[in-house]
Amino acid sequence: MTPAKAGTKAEAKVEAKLPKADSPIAVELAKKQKAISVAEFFEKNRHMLGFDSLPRCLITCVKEAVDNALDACEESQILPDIYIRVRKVDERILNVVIEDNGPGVQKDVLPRVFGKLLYGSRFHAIRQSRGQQGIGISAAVLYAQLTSGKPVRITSRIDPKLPAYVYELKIDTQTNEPKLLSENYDDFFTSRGTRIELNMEATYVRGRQSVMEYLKNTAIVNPHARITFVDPYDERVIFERACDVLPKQPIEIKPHPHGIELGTLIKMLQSTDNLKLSSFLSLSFAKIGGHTMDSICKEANLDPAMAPQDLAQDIDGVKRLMAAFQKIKIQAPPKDCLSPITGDLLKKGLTQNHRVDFISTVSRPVNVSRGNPFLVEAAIAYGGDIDTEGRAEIYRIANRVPLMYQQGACAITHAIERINWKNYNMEQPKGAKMPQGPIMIMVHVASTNVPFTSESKDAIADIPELEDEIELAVREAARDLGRYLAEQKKALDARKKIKMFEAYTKELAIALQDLTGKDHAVIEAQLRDVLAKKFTKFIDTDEPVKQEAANDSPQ
Amino acid sequence: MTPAKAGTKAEAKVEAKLPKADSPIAVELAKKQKAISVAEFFEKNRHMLGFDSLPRCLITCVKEAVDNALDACEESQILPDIYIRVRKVDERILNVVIEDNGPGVQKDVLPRVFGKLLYGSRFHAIRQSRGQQGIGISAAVLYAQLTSGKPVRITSRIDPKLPAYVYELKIDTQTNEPKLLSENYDDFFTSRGTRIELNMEATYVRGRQSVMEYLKNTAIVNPHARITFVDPYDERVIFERACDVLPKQPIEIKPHPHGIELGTLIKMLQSTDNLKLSSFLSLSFAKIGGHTMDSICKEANLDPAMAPQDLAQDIDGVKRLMAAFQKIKIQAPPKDCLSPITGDLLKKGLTQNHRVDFISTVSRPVNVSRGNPFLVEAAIAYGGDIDTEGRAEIYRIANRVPLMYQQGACAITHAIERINWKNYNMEQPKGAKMPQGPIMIMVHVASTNVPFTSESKDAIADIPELEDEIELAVREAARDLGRYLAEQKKALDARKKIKMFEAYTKELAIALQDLTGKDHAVIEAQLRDVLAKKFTKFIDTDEPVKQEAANDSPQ
Amino acid sequence: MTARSKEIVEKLTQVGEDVLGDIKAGKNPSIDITMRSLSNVYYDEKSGLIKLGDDKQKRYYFNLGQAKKFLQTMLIAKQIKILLEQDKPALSIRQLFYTLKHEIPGAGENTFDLQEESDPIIEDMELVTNSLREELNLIATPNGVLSGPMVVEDKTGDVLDFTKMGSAGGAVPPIVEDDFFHIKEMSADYILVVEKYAVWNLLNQEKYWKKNNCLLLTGKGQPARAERRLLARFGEEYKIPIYVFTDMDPWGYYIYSVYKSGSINLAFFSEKAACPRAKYIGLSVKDVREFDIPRSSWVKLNDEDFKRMEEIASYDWFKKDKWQKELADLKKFGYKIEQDALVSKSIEFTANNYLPAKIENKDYFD
Amino acid sequence: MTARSKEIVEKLTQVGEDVLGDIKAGKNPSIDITMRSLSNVYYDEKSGLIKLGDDKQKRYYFNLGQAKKFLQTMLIAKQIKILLEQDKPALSIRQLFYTLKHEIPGAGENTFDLQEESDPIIEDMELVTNSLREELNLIATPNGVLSGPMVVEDKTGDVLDFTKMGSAGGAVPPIVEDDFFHIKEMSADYILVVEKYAVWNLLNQEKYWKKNNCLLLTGKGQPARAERRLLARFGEEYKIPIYVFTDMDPWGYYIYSVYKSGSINLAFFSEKAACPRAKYIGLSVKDVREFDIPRSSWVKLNDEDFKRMEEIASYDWFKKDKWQKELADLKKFGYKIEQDALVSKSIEFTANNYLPAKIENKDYFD
Repeated sequence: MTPAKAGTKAEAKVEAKLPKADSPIAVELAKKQKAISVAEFFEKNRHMLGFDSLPRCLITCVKEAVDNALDACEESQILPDIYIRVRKVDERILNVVIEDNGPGVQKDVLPRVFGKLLYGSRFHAIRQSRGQQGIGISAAVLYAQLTSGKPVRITSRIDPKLPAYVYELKIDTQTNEPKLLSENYDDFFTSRGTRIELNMEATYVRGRQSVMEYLKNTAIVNPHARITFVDPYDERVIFERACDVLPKQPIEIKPHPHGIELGTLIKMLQSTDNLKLSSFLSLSFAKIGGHTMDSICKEANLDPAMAPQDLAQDIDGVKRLMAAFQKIKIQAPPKDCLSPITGDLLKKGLTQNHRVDFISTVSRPVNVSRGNPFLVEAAIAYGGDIDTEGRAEIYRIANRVPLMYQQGACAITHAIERINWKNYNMEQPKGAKMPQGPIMIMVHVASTNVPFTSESKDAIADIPELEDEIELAVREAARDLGRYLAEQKKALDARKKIKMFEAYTKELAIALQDLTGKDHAVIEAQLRDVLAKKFTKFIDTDEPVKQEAANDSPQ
Repeated sequence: MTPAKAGTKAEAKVEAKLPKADSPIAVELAKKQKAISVAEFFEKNRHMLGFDSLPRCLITCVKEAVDNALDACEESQILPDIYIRVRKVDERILNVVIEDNGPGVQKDVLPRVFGKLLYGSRFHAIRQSRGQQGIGISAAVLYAQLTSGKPVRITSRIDPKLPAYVYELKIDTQTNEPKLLSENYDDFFTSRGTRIELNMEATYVRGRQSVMEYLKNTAIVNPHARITFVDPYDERVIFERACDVLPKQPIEIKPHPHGIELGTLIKMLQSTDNLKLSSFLSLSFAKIGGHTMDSICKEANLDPAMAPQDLAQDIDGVKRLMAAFQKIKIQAPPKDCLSPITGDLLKKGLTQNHRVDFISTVSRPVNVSRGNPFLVEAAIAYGGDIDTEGRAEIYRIANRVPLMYQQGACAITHAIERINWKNYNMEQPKGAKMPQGPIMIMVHVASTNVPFTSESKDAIADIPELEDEIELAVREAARDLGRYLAEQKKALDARKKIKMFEAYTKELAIALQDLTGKDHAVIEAQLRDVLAKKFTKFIDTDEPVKQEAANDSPQ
Repeated sequence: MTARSKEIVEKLTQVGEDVLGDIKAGKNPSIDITMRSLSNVYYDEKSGLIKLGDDKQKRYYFNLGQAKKFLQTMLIAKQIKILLEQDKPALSIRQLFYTLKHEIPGAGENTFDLQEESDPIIEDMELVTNSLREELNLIATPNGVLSGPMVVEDKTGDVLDFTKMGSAGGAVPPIVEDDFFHIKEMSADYILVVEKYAVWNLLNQEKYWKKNNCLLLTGKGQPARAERRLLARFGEEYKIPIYVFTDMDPWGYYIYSVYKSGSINLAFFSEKAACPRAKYIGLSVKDVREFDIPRSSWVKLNDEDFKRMEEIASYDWFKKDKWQKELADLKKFGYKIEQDALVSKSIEFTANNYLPAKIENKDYFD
Repeated sequence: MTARSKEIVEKLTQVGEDVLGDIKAGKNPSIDITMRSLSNVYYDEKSGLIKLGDDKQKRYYFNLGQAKKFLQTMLIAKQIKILLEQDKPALSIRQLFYTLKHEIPGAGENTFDLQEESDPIIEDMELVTNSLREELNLIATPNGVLSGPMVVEDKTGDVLDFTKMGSAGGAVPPIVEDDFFHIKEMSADYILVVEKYAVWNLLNQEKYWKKNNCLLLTGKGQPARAERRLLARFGEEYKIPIYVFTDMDPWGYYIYSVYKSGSINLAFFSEKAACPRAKYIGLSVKDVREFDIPRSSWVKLNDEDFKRMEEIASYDWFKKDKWQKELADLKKFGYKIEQDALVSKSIEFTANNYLPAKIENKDYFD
């Protein structure tokens, strides 16, 4: 075996036949090397995708399908109408159906959409969406076939004028490619939309971490969607729309210079079609206009006319460019790549599901973290039918998707825990991290790339700039709550005080009669008079009064 | 567009040109669908692989390279000798070198081993190894090129008689394939082994979560390895071998019937070359002999002579087979697919690094969880130079790799916390989850597939059968510790007691003289005599004495 | 040394001799100790007293758990013997503790470290010698004062006339045995024991004892040994009614029961220090309605009160119907009332209305 | 009603009149209250007394934080006035609280809920009328006993001879003003105040007061008002030495200082209830060596003790060199010793050795 020529730049080429040399170990070892399909990888590591406990497998499956349905409807400007049904097949297996009125999936791509991991339309788009990685629904298919042995059945109709197709398919894990088992028409299928039916090992439960809770919260943060759920006991719950207007469609944007990484930048420089650095900068990034571009090049000491490919060879130059990105003031990325729920709709969604005495919502401006635009919305509701006893109810939402697990590991929780709720007139027992009382805190993080702690998307990672924004949003809403609570208390106090002073005055007049022999009725009338004429003000105002010093002597 | 023929079983085929029909939405959407490379996926989600905080990125990189080096050496029966050097390039970038005396990597596969994710030799093998998924070292390469913009440099020599090659390579993330930038000889490279050099954004720290701590613990659980570390201040630490014998090489085994999943079983039935179910069962699984096979077929009501492919079509039959796997008693999987450290070497490794007063080690028998054999080893050390003040030091090891992060989320920690340490004569303050005092608890979990909570491999998931085994192992070691502590205390007590009784007797004799007028010297002599003749025994034994009841009256 | 003292000294010497006997016989030296745990305390319905049973336990020297206590027992026995023989003045039990506390040479520890170690052994010695602590020449601090028609000759030779004790009343001495506190004359029609000093003082200022020809005693809350022993003597020696007047709460009720029947932890002392004839005159729940005690004087029963009521209701000496009813009534009522609170009716109400009405209507129980 | 009572009633009436004046003038009704916070307490080196300064504060009615307290003040003022006018017997401050505790109609709350609310207002009234609480006909429970060569005519007309009070000694009455407790004869050579009853009792049994012709007084620990006021009277009326004998610990030292200079929280009471002539006779750290007090009687000072020592060392009335040295010595020594512990030397040691030696050698300080 001879080495390739020194110094040449060569593509690696795996040779099929290995030469038998006198270095048996490495050669033997090399024979075992092979590529692993991503489907095999996730089949083995399905807990990473949220398929671990049996109740959770059901929630994850419903969640992935509903996320896809909502994304597809919104992209197609359709008001979503989603139907979910869960039935028991036997002690072990549940049958799950999720049907939407979305655009349907084109015949040619359908098998890969459902039957291939890491296949999707949103991975490279810088824009807020629920699904992103092209893993979710295929992972559900993978899990279903692994535990039930059965293929999944997909029905889809992309136009009322066209027939509805029914496919039965599996994933070939060795190749990560779909395997169609059957293909058919369904004449009874609704006018347009997609239906997926899976059999899987799973358990249906109720309570805090359940399909029902997930759907309820999904309805709150997607007030434009109607969601119908039929549970295994054939009970039907409909979460009605709170509004008939679709959220503004998020626009795909270019990457923002803040937080872009060196390797990514080099890759972009290498692969661009632009001939000059100046046009590369203006055309490849969001918010780099002519003036900004000039400032950046000057700061980085780079010639705007140089070829991007040349710069890619000069690591030091690229580093200077990176530094200039940070130093030169660049506008925040456009907000329209994100789709906030907005305060009004958050209010509507919440009050559709809860009777509350007070509600405050906050939408923070768009911010950037690691080159990804994000924004935070918060809502605080108080009183009404919210549980008075326990600690605060926290609802965590990421790109309009409720997060159900690992509350303790989430940046939203941590940000809320940073706050001293006593400052906002809430009760917070010593040592408790959360306020107590009938309070509900909902936080929505929208981002082109939400930084989850793991692929099962349970918790948002503690990125400082994100946690800070969450804290700001919650604090802003909490300030409203604090004012509301203070006013409530003040009004109550003033009523009490007036009543109290009347009673005191009667009692005082009698004491003064005992002390001086003057008639108490006369004294009382005089006291009332003085009070009315000169001293009512202090009852209303909380004017701090110079207190008599307490008898604070020791011993 | 017409649908494919109903009922046909067809492979999905993605057509390049999409027909322009009158269902624009789905067709438009379909155009955007595309496959995502796994490298792109992990580039975006690198925190999932342990590349999040800057100190951690360094540890992860060193860890992946050292794991690979140890695995390769052991597979090749070479006593490992590993050299790690970390240097500062500038404020942001560290240069990291890891060099071993292993078998080297064969020229043809080398680019993919380092430059392609999900490429490796151990994914399908059922056998204990450190690396498994073919992700680790490639992820380090990915991270290095992303943050430094530079390729990595790999040097490898597979035989003293052959030259050493030096490659500079990057990963093409769009294709998940390696891209060679240069290829060269290195005439000065050591006789055999691999050297990897990376530049990456990272931070060098000391303390509980540091490269030094990781290497120290690695040396303890790999007593056959010599590890040399040169830190950025040019200080050199050598962890010497505690033994010169390589651990027994784990043998690759077939899957065990316990815990195999339905989907996997169907896949195996479909793809087997065996013509009969009987031979399929005997040849595809560990521990299914003729007798066991008969019992399984009888229990499942299946004909041993039937074709496996036919059974694959009959889901109910497969389910019955699954049930029979659980019902019929099958031997535990062979132990030799696992490589325990063994008690002796664990002791040697620990005492090489710590001076201790007591040490106890336990190796539990092999057990099975979800079809994967696993075993648990535990060591408890006490006294010596272990910190007396704080709570117990916990060392968590998975397949001979120390776990550095997320101690609180790990099954090892949880199992230790289940134990009431007072039962083993340790102090454990009320409410504390861990014992207090100079105690060190090390737990090694070896498995053909360690169930981590995430791909960053920080913590072992709470699988009940695994947690139970860990608890049993720790308890077993703790019992030895408890006995040791009790004996220490007893010996000390007996010495004290004898001295005390002598003093008491003098005092008592004088009191009795005051009470009776008899000479105290005579009384003392008599008392000593009675004690010596009849009552010395109770001083040594902890014989429970019927205690006088305490005056426990209320009020 | 009095005859009684000699008797006690002999008993103590015998304890030592018995131990020497064990030693000579090569046995494990031991003494018999009467158990004072709850299991050996019982309520003797016939006598109306809380008594100590006969359960005994051996305390051994050659026993790891008992050796020190055995040594301490001998130390206390010999010390009491010496103090009596030498006719020393009476000491407090803390002072006795100090006379014995010293380092045991070579043991690196003291004979006694805390008074909690010597106190129970003093009780053991009271039982071993069948005597009162006061007869062992050990005293507790008395707190009580009394006034009324009684003349006493003190051991000092002083003659004390309790009708002439001024506004302070006469103090109860630490030892009230006949040798020390010899009652020469006593002409009261009844004895009234009042829980609190403030109420006693009010009644004393109004010369209640003179107007009603009674003895008026207070122990200032929970009575000390001397007040209990004194009331026990009155109960035995004079056949006149004895009334106890306390707060209407479980703590007040219990104070009554201590005067009347003794206490659990001093069960061995009950026979000599309880007064089974004592009757409970008030405050009682039905008084609230009958005397129209104003709402503002009621104080909500707290958790601790309720817990204590439960406990008291379970004691044998509170098992009588009247007491179970009283406790049930109190629980239902939900408020406690202090005897001080009667001044909210009028300052003279206690002396002029409440007590006369209760006594005249025989409105008391036991 | 005595002349003194009339004087007080007039002052209280004036308080009411002043308030009426404010009302008529359309002003916010107020009264001037002397502050009793630490900032208005000072040590007057000349007189050796802890005194209250002249800082006053207005208490207003039309003020949210003060309205209730103002009302309570008027209630207490009128109640004291009524009690004095009607010549009622003296009440305890808890009883006074109960005479006033009632619901304010329409307010849904009581005039007073806790005695902690009425007690400081009683102190306000003592200051407003420049009188002792006892002159307002309010008493605290006394605890002390005394014996020695003194004859007293009580308000009741009883004549009390404190050499003839038996083993109990004579009880200190709640009010020791001359009208109530008129000292007819007093021939002691000195007065010895003893912290603890057990020590007093031992000395009394040994007739220490007779052998040494002294008055022997104990307040049973921290003295109550009556014992302090009585010692103050002795200090003023008889020019004989006064010695205070306490435990050797910061608590004992402080008891001495209370007898001698008064206390911070009753600073307004000091002038009438402190005895600046009192000297500290012991236990003192140098006694440990001089009298060879055995090691086993030493008790380790704990954290609380050290903290209290720091506090005491910072008080102005402990600033004298002798006291700073004593405190420093104690800190260095590290152990406290109780006066009871002297029995470990011998039972008679206190009476026959310690006290005589200290007095003969003038081994005391102040």
